[in-house]
Amino acid sequence: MENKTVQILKAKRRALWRQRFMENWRVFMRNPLGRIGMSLLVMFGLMAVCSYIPPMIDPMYHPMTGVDPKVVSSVGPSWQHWLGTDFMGRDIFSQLLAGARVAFLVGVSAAFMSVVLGTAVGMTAGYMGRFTDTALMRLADMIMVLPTLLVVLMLAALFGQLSIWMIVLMIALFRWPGVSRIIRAQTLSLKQRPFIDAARVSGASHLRIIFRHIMPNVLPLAFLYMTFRVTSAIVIEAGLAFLGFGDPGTVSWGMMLQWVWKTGYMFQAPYWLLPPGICISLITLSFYMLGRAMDEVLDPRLRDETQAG
Amino acid sequence: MRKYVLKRLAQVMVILFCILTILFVLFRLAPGDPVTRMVDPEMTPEESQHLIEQLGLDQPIWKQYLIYLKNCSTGEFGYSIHYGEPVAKVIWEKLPNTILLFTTAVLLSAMVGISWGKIAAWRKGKATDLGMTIAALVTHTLFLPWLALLLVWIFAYQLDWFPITGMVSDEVWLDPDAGFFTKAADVLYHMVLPLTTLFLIHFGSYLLVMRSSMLDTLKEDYILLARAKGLTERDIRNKHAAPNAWLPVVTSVGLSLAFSINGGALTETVFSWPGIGRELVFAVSQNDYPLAQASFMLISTVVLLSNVVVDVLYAYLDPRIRY
Amino acid sequence: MRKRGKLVARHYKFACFTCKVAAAALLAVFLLGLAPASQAASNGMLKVGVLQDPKSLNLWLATDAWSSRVLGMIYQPLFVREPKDSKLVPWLAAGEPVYDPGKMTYTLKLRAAKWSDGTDFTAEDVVFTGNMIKEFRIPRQSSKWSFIDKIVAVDKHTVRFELKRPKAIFLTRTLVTPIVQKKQWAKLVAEARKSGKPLSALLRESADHPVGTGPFMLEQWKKGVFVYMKANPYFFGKGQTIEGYKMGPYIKGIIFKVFGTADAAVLALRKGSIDFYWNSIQPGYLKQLQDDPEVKLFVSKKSGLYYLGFNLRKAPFDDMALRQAVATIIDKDFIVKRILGGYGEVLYSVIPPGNTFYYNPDVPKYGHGMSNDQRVKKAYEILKAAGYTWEVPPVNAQGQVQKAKVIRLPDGDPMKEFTILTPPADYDPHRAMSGQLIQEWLRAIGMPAVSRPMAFGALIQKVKGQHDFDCFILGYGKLSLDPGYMRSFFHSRMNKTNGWNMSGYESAAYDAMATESNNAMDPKLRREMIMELQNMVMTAVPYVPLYNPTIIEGVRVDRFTGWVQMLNGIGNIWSFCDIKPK
Amino acid sequence: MALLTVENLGIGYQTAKGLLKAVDGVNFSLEPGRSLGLVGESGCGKTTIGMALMGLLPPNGRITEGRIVLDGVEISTLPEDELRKVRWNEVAMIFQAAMNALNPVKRISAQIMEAIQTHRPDMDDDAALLRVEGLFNLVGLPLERLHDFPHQYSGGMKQRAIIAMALALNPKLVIADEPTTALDVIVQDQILKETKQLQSQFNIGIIFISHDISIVADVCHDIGVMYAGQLVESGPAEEVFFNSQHPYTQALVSSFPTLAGPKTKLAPIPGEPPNLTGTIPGCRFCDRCPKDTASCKLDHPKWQQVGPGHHVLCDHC
Repeated sequence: MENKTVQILKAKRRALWRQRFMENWRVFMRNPLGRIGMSLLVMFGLMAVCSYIPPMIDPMYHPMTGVDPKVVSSVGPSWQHWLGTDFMGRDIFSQLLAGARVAFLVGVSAAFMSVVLGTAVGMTAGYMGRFTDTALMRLADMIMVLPTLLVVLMLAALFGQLSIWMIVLMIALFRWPGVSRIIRAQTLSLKQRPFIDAARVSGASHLRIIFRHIMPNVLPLAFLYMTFRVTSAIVIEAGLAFLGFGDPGTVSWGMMLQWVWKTGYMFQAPYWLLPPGICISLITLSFYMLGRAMDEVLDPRLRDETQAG
Repeated sequence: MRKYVLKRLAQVMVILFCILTILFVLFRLAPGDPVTRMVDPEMTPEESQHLIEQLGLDQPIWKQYLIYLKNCSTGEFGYSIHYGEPVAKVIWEKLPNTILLFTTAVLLSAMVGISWGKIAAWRKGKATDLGMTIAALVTHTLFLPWLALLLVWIFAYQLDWFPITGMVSDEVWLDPDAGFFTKAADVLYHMVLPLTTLFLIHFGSYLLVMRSSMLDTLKEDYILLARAKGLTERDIRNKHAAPNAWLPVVTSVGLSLAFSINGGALTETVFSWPGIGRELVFAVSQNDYPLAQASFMLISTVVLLSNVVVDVLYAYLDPRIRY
Repeated sequence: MRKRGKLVARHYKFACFTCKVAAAALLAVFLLGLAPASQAASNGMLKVGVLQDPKSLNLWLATDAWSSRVLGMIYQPLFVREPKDSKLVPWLAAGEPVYDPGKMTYTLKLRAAKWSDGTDFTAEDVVFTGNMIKEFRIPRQSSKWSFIDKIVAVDKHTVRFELKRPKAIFLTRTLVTPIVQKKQWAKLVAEARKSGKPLSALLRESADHPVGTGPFMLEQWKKGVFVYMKANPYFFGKGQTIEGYKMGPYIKGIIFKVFGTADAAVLALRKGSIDFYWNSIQPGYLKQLQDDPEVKLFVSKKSGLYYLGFNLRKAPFDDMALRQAVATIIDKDFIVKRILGGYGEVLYSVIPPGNTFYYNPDVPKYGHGMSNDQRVKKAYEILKAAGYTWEVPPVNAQGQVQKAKVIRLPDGDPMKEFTILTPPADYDPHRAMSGQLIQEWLRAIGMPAVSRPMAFGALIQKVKGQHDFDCFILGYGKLSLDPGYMRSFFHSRMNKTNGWNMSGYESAAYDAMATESNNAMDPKLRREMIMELQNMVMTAVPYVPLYNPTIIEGVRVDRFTGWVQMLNGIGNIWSFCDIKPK
Repeated sequence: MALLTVENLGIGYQTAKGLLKAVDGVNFSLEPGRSLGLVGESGCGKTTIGMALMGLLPPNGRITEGRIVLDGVEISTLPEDELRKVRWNEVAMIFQAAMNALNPVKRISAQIMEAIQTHRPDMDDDAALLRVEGLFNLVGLPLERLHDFPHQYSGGMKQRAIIAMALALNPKLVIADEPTTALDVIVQDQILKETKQLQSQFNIGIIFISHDISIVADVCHDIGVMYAGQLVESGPAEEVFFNSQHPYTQALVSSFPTLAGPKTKLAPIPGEPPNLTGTIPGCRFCDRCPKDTASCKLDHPKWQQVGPGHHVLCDHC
């Protein structure tokens, strides 16, 4: 009997949740920025998925090691090579597809890690207060003002070539302070709310309060910040690769730009110079648009404004 | 106010000390031994041993740390492996170039971004607003090195309007008749493309921040009061809305400075602009560790100090804040 | 509301106006900038494009290619290599050294040259240079002088070297050391001696006004922009004929323009703002340069050696069969064709073919002229004969090549994953890419190879300092023409921390012959021994020589003529002494 | 001649859900030197009327019908340029949230001088400053605080500064929109007294907008009670307050404690005002009205005179 009540309650909550989600989704999709960003991302997602196809058709299309035996230097677009080949006869289109995969991998994983870290630090600082708060926020201030690209460059100088996962880790390690500040502010305001007091009075442990009461309320915000972190992670990785400190075993868009720049084909192979740059810029733009659209979903103040205007 | 500035400067010192210590620790933790990083790898064993002793790399760690701190505090970062000159000398030569390019770019893009953001907010929802917002979004998210390459390809290679790289041309500097203005003009001429790159990337973010801040401000009561007072729309916008909308922009300039510095290094590298960012990239690729470390420290110091400046500026602009 | 629109329009117009003013200002600046450029069309000045500044003007510190480009015009050695056969010919020396086998002394006559400050070049300068190198143990130089007991100035233009033991590199390495002026350096040396760390003090002397005997002297250096050199009126060669070249210089001076990036330099060459781009041009630029009638390309051989090295100290690379199999499986033609864009030659010996006198064309050539399948089959045969087994062999029962899986060593253990260390792609894309390719080829026969680019310093430390590696790809861009390195690279005495024998190859027979060859004063005898040494190395394959790139250099044909092509390109002292304005 | 005449005023806001009629068919007039209090719940349209009088409706709002005549000039059709000259010069405003009505980054003196100099371009800085000093004396602000920034003032001082600003150009009409809401009772009382005094001193017409009928009754000569965009009862202050006829006014009176009046139980008004988009056929208050009859829902109520100058919009009074 009781069980049933619980089930009904749960079902109700789920229904409510679904309704809220659908409403948010509607708001999101009503926003032109959200729509454009989303469709661009779907396109890049498709590219990433399709990147597994070319090497299966022919090892010649492997982005890193496949070369066209008939081509010895960069040639323009043709039927075999839709975007031409690079300096040693590798297919640029396959590289572009593989680059999408790397961009998603780097962007999403670095953003996820930095947001998890930032949320954890922000919640801890906000909830614990006092010395912990001061110490963590001073640390955040310190890391925040460091130019991440140059920091990673510096580490590359010390540790030699960094693998792609090291790069992801480094980006995550140096991009969390922004998130943690926001989350801390949010936590601080949540802490003042009566339901936290109520939970504390009823004997909930700190961990329980953090995980059951505070976290669900800060997660949407954290999620929003993730989209912005994705863009910065992608841009930093691309910048690093462009400067020649990327993971040489990975074909990323930044790496492609570095090749076209360093091998001297820059002035005569627009088919090679343009696509990777357009892709990086577009994927950044789409995540950025997504973030702004989500901003509106999460901040009803902005939503009303768009309705009226 | 003075107390606040002093406090902030003390914080900067502490942060710099932390960074220095972390660099020192990392330097020891990194694979390979520190000596390799300080000594030219292509020497014969006897030669390099000789050099190690002479450079004092055979001391115990704690002593090395003390020496290191002492050197850093006096701005003596040792000798560049590549140039064989004191690192400080190498870097001081590049610093003005970076400051010239970077400050001009930041100021220019802030000025244009802010004034356009003002207009965009004022004309919210109109074609002007839409056009400006889209332009800002697009240029802001362009991949900087690619934009730089593109500008080089179009304006330097195809159209041949501007030099591809560098900061001055030898013709001008070897010409005995060239006066100060000719030389300045030459530098400006070389600066056009890198400046355009940085400008395009940055003005968008200022525009967007200013626009949203301005929209917030326009909802305030004092705007209504100003209108009720019978002020012209232009005065309302420029004398009442803008000075308030400015404030968040100033904060965002400070916070985005670190990010802009990344772009600065990339721009300098693509355009061979002889600045610190390029020197850092170069030092890293040459394994010139002392040089890389010092460039990094200098950049960090500049960023930290600029943040202090921004905070002080904020206090100056906002009378509500007094330290 | 309508009014507001109007007002904004006015403001917008103001913004537009501001933009127009800015654009006009930029245009004005642009015109101003252009004016002096067209005006200062230099006359009789050779403009040379380089990528970087000299790192220093201190001769003993400036070991990089960019510094030596500038300093090579100033500081001159006693002997230089002539263009045709790369033989050593007297330069500051007046003739061949006279050897006294009994006393082990060389006596050398010097030319009556002058320093660029007008003072005489004398035997004292030579003595001073040699003693300084020995005293301070100057890096890279001291090993060439350490076997010399005493240097004596017999008279003003005669110098006598007293050797501790016979040494073949005396003629080939010692005598090509640049000579510095006693007058200028004596002060610096005295200062350096006073400090606690004489060598570093000496290396840190800025020496910004070098005095030399060469055809050009430094006039002005604006860092990051140009180095301006004027013809040296006291140059000893002026008007004389050396090796059939009537010496100039016929040009007023050289301006080295620093570009920073290759694209800028190549464009400058095409636009005519430089006459010569003194660096090897990447294949990507060649097409546009070939189409340009104003530009002429020189393709020259280089004395370079790029190779894959094994760590013979550990399994499985202690097995000669395995090394031979690896040498077989590597498609060197592919590397040269694809990665070097065809601009290079395949190497089969550790001495490049360009070194015609010492090169041995008859060493074992692994995988020479084979197709990919043949290569796999051959490597498979070698490995199978040595006792290696596979889960899935690279060649199936029908003799067809297939993807191999899990190779087992003769003792039955599966081969562990191993790494091929390469320099990072930004340092040298060719080696990094070669590493990638070799990794793939090795995987085709089941070897679990991983190519890992690593910062150059760390790589050297691991390979040379700690001997903690499996394989590596390194190389020498300008390998000395004297084969003295055959001993340093493979002699067991050099198999030590920071020693040159990085692979750890040890063979008593090799050691004996290598030492003997280095002490052999008879070139013919030495040549025979070097031939045999190459054979021994290529049988044991501690190194797999990969390729030797060619140098492609571009000059403009409209203003100057008379470039002298030799090994390592047209950027050589002969060219600069010989080119004439059109 | 009346200083201000509002005839059949209708104001609508364009929203996503259609035209929202915030003000519908409002008539009133104001003689010089008199004061009229507009009372009602938030959202009843009283602030909208205030804004319309200044010509400051937000971009999506417009006057749909009727007219506003100020001193013989119809300001509802005046072009923006002319309107700007009218603002502050003839109609000044004391704002609802005085705390936020002052620009935080400008000095008080500068803000008042700006108001003066905008309309008196020939006045130099010294003269303007002199005028501001006079105003400070008038409203009882210490002169040494002349050049302070708003955040350095207390709430009451800010309000006084706003009043000083409103008086700067000797306007004929001042619209005071909830001028004392954010202040504590004592300061509120002080300021109201002073306002009253200033009004009679300078013979200014005041439109006093408030949700608190007791304050309005205390300060103003006349009261207009608004409900859902309509004026529902109007008349002399004491008439309306002590002899209220409209059920809404009665409810309003009894929902505020009065210091002077008899002790009664405070009665909250149940229910909410109707949605103002679309047309409402009958009486707008009928859903919450205790006297509600069937006919109320169907027909528009008519104005009835219930006393000297006291009118009420209700069929049952």
